[in-house]
Amino acid sequence: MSLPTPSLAAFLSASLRRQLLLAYRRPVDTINPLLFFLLVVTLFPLGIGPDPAQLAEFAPGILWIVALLASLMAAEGMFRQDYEDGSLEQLLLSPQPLYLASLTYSFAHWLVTGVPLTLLSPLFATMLQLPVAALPVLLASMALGTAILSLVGSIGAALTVSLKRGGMLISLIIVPLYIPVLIFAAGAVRFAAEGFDPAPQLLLLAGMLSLSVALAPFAISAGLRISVDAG
Amino acid sequence: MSLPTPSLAAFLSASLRRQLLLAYRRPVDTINPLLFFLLVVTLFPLGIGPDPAQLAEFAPGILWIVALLASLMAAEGMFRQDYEDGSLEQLLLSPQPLYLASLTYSFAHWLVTGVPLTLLSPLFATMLQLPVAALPVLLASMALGTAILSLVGSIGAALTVSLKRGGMLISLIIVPLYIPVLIFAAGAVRFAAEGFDPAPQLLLLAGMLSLSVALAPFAISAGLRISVDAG
Amino acid sequence: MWTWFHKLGSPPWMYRISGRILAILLPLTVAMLVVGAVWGLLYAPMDFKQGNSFRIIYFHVPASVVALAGYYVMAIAGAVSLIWRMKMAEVAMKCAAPVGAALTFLSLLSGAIWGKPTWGTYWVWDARITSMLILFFLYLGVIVLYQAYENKEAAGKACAVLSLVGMVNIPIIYKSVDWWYSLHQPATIKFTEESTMHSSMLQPLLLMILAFYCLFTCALLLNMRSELLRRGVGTSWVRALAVN
Amino acid sequence: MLAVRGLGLERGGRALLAGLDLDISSGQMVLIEGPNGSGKTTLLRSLAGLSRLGLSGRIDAQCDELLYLGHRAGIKQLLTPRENLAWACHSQGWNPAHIDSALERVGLSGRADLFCQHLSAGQQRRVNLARLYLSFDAQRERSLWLLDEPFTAIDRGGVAELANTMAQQVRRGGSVVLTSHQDLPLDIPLRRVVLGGAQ
Amino acid sequence: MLAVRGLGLERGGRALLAGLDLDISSGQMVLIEGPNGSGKTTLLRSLAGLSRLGLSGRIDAQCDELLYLGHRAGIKQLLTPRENLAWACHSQGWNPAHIDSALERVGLSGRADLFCQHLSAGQQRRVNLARLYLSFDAQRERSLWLLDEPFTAIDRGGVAELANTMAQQVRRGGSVVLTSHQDLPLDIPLRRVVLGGAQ
Ligand code: HEM
Ligand SMILES: Nc1ncnc2c1ncn2[C@@H]1O[C@H](COP(=O)(O)OP(=O)(O)OP(=O)(O)O)[C@@H](O)[C@H]1O
Ligand SMILES: Nc1ncnc2c1ncn2[C@@H]1O[C@H](COP(=O)(O)OP(=O)(O)OP(=O)(O)O)[C@@H](O)[C@H]1O
Ligand SMILES: [Mg+2]
Ligand SMILES: [Mg+2]
Repeated sequence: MSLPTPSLAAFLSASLRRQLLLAYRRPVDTINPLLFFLLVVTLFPLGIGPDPAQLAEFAPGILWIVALLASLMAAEGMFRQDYEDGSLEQLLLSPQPLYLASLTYSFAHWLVTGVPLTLLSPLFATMLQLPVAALPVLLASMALGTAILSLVGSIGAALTVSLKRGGMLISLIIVPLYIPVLIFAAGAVRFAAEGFDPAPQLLLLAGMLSLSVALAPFAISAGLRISVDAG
Repeated sequence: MSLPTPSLAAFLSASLRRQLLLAYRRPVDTINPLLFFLLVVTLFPLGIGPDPAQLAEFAPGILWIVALLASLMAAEGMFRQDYEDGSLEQLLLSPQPLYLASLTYSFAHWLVTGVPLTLLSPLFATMLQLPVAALPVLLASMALGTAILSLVGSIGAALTVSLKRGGMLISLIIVPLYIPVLIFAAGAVRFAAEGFDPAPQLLLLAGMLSLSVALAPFAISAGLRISVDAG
Repeated sequence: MWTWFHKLGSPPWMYRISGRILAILLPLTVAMLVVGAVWGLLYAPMDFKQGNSFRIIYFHVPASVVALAGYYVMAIAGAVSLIWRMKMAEVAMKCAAPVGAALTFLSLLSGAIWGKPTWGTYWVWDARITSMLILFFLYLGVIVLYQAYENKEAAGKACAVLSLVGMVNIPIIYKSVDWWYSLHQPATIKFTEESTMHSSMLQPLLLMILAFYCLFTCALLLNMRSELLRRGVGTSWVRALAVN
Repeated sequence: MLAVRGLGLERGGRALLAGLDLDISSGQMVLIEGPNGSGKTTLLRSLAGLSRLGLSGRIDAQCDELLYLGHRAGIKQLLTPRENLAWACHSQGWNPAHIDSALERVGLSGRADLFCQHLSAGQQRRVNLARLYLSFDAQRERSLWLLDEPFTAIDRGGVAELANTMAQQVRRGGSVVLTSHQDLPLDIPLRRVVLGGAQ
Repeated sequence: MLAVRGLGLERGGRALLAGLDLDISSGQMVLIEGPNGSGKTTLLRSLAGLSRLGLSGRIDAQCDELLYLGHRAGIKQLLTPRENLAWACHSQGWNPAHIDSALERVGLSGRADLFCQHLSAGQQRRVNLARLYLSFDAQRERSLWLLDEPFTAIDRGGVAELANTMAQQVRRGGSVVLTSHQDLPLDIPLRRVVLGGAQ
């Protein structure tokens, strides 16, 4: 079946714009992860006691765990709407390459959840007494890490979207895959906080990012095809 | 408009059975909060380091924060299906008292998420090196706390179910209601772990529970009416 | 080559061959397990510092080692089923998951039991322990996803994708966990890593590891046979089996 | 059975309909007509008491039973047709003993124990329509049916059968208010309410 | 344009249809008939290549454009009709300049900038149907339309208009495969494929 492929670039930018527009029309999706982040960061002192020294020591870990959960929650509903209203069917039928289309989904998801998290993380970090010296590294690790999380999260979302109320099954699928990100990212921040050189971990993160940019879309498109077929 | 009310008890038990049956048809929904709990409990040592002494100290806070998140995630989709497939309309139209009907929703939700969490919490607690002495109190606080979370969560779910956009306002309203639960429950466990008497906090929780059992259903039914009307 | 590949894809053939293999392998496995267990539990010398509690190693270590190998078996089967659309590979993948998960659980359990006498606690967050736990999650993910899908054909494909993704990640996960563990030199007792075990302790251990590999194979084949029957209900060859 | 006085509906600042007076006495069948977007669904939903937003005027329903079937099927994908109807019986106080015959009449006896998610579009609608038979068998005085495009996705046989049931309901002294874009194979007097094309 | 050989579909262990041969050459209009649950939707979805599960036999589609409109509307509630169609244009490579006229023809020019969540059932279907006009205006050779109950929730005027468009598409050398439970007001030869009642 041979179909003429219309301008790819135009399609990709349009699809990106569409996702961002939808996110803008539904700000709750953007705000909730931040809100959630804020909430949990405030819960921690309540939960584990307010001693600044302790908080400072665990700030990197806590920040990253919460970031991970936030983007996990955001990932869950990523394709749900498009699946239920049939947009996904139309996407699969369109002559455009699904590989790139699914990449735009992850990218939009990152712009809408990852970037705000990254930008606000210094605020949360100071709430947790993270030394100021570590903030640049925190920002870098957040930017890289959340991008990976978005890509990996999309895989889980694509595989589970057709399951009626598949719900948090996604967490089981992708949290294990998140773990390396958590370890290296939190490690980088900790190193920075303790005055060591975090470059190696950041490089590792960059490597993992490029790996997932290259491979994740295959898994995502496969997952989407299966889901639409099974639905 | 006067309608004959058929046997109320039969209706309530039927409605409860229905919810449990649905949960049973989707075992994932029941397992997921547990797996989520297990996963996140795993994330903490990875984030903040494996030292048992530290973990033991933070165990109460961590356990309760995660329990809160788990039931938060589970609450989110509580009425979604019923709203989208129109069951909610039919419920509002039926001559049965909505107050009690909505109570069954929260109760079923607690049975499906809260109870399993409570029962397994000792396992997670030992993984986090919580002293064995504190386990009974942990169980008690879990049983009480998750019930409150289910009720409060239902309010949020009922108010937000129809919102295709907006809704962050609601999460802002609901989240603060969770915090007291967290403080008292985690406090009780910590007291028990450190050998103090946790009775006061547990009593407070019991009080909060009876209060929400009495009041929450009003908010829930009101929320459901508004949502169906707006939809 | 292709004819062979084709054969491999046909349920009746597979059913017959697996039957033959099991006829030999199953008794062998049992024998090795018994010998290894008796040897290890009764005759191998006692560990000077851990006493008899160390003998659990004869189940713990084999379980741990084979559990990891099991995941690769599953993932590769999944890859084959995706690339060559081969039903048999999908069956293998589906059936490998529970077996591997069981072994992982055995490793966790035996380790935890072992932990009590050695570290005085059931659980510590050691690198190997943690990565084992994560492996357990990876297995669970595949199993639960398969159950969650109504349509088992779709379930197979989805799980194949998932297990592939997992396979790419396992090395990264293990490396990261090791690094994490070395980062916080924890106050806990560490594994006596490159264990200087006396050969009289080592030999039964090696035997048990071999036995567990065979055990995995047997369990996998048995599982596959029942699955093949379940799927083949109503087909001629299954009816033929039912007759005689 | 239903008395509407000076009913006005507005959506998004635009008036969908204004000053509508409507009396539906028992034994009447009312067809609400109008092009897409003329406000049929909105009207039916407000008659059912489901939507009060942007509503002015008065609606008095004097009935022992009010049954509304809307665009949303109102059935659970993870329950079987039988289970779905059992639930309906409990919430409406119908007799569960009639479920089998109802399924029989909508031609789903063969699918009674299949999850609804596996049913075809029309079969799902039919599960929903089975409520009509249950309500009919309940023999309630003054029962009012509000049906929003009941024939959607139903095949010809089904449509005839369904229209026939409505006719019986009307003969028995109940009343039916329905919307439809198809013309119905009916042998009984039909009162038409035409809504202006707000389109 | 479309060649089907020995197509078999099975669902839940039961065969929906078996050994179906079907050749659709350009300029043909094919109506797939059958009672509820006879497998029309499943067939259409597999022709579109959306469902491969439980499928046996071969399907070759030789077309420059394949358009499938199913039970799911495929429009975003939070986008306006215009935005929805703009997206469709990009993904299908149609000319966005034609959007206005398409909206005009489905009678939504007045609603072009309203969120689709506020549209009535029929209006939402119409947004979806506007794709047909866009595809028509794209003037593609060998374009194949697969329409699953396109008349659902559409008022009489809309039905006539729509049928007319299909006729044009066929005259122009495209082809249409559709399912419907209503009889269509068509003046062109219609090929019927009847699926046995798996019900
Ligand atoms: C990748 C997974 C694992 C492998 C390859 C593994 C391997 C081993 C080996 C080779 C030993 C013997 C060390 C010695 O010579 O004493 C050992 C000991 C032990 N393992 Fe594991 N193990 C694994 C997972 C676990 C888990 C999950 C636990 C606990 C839940 C655990 C708990 C123990 C304990 C308590 C000992 C004895 C203490 C010691 O000898 O230091 N292991 N393990
Ligand atoms: N927020 C809003 N702003 C503007 N118009 C609105 C809004 N909400 C609803 N409408 C209009 O109100 C009407 C709703 O009508 P309704 O759904 O009752 O139509 P209907 O007669 O049921 O149509 P159909 O035959 O398609 O079902 C539509 O024309 C819709 O455009
Ligand atoms: N898992 C399953 N088990 C049993 N039967 C199934 C399963 N999945 C689908 N079916 C059957 O397959 C058929 C699906 O048919 P399909 O949706 O194509 O019908 P249709 O011709 O489109 O009907 P309609 O006219 O109502 O749209 C239904 O009869 C349904 O009961
Ligand atoms: Mg309507
Ligand atoms: Mg259909």
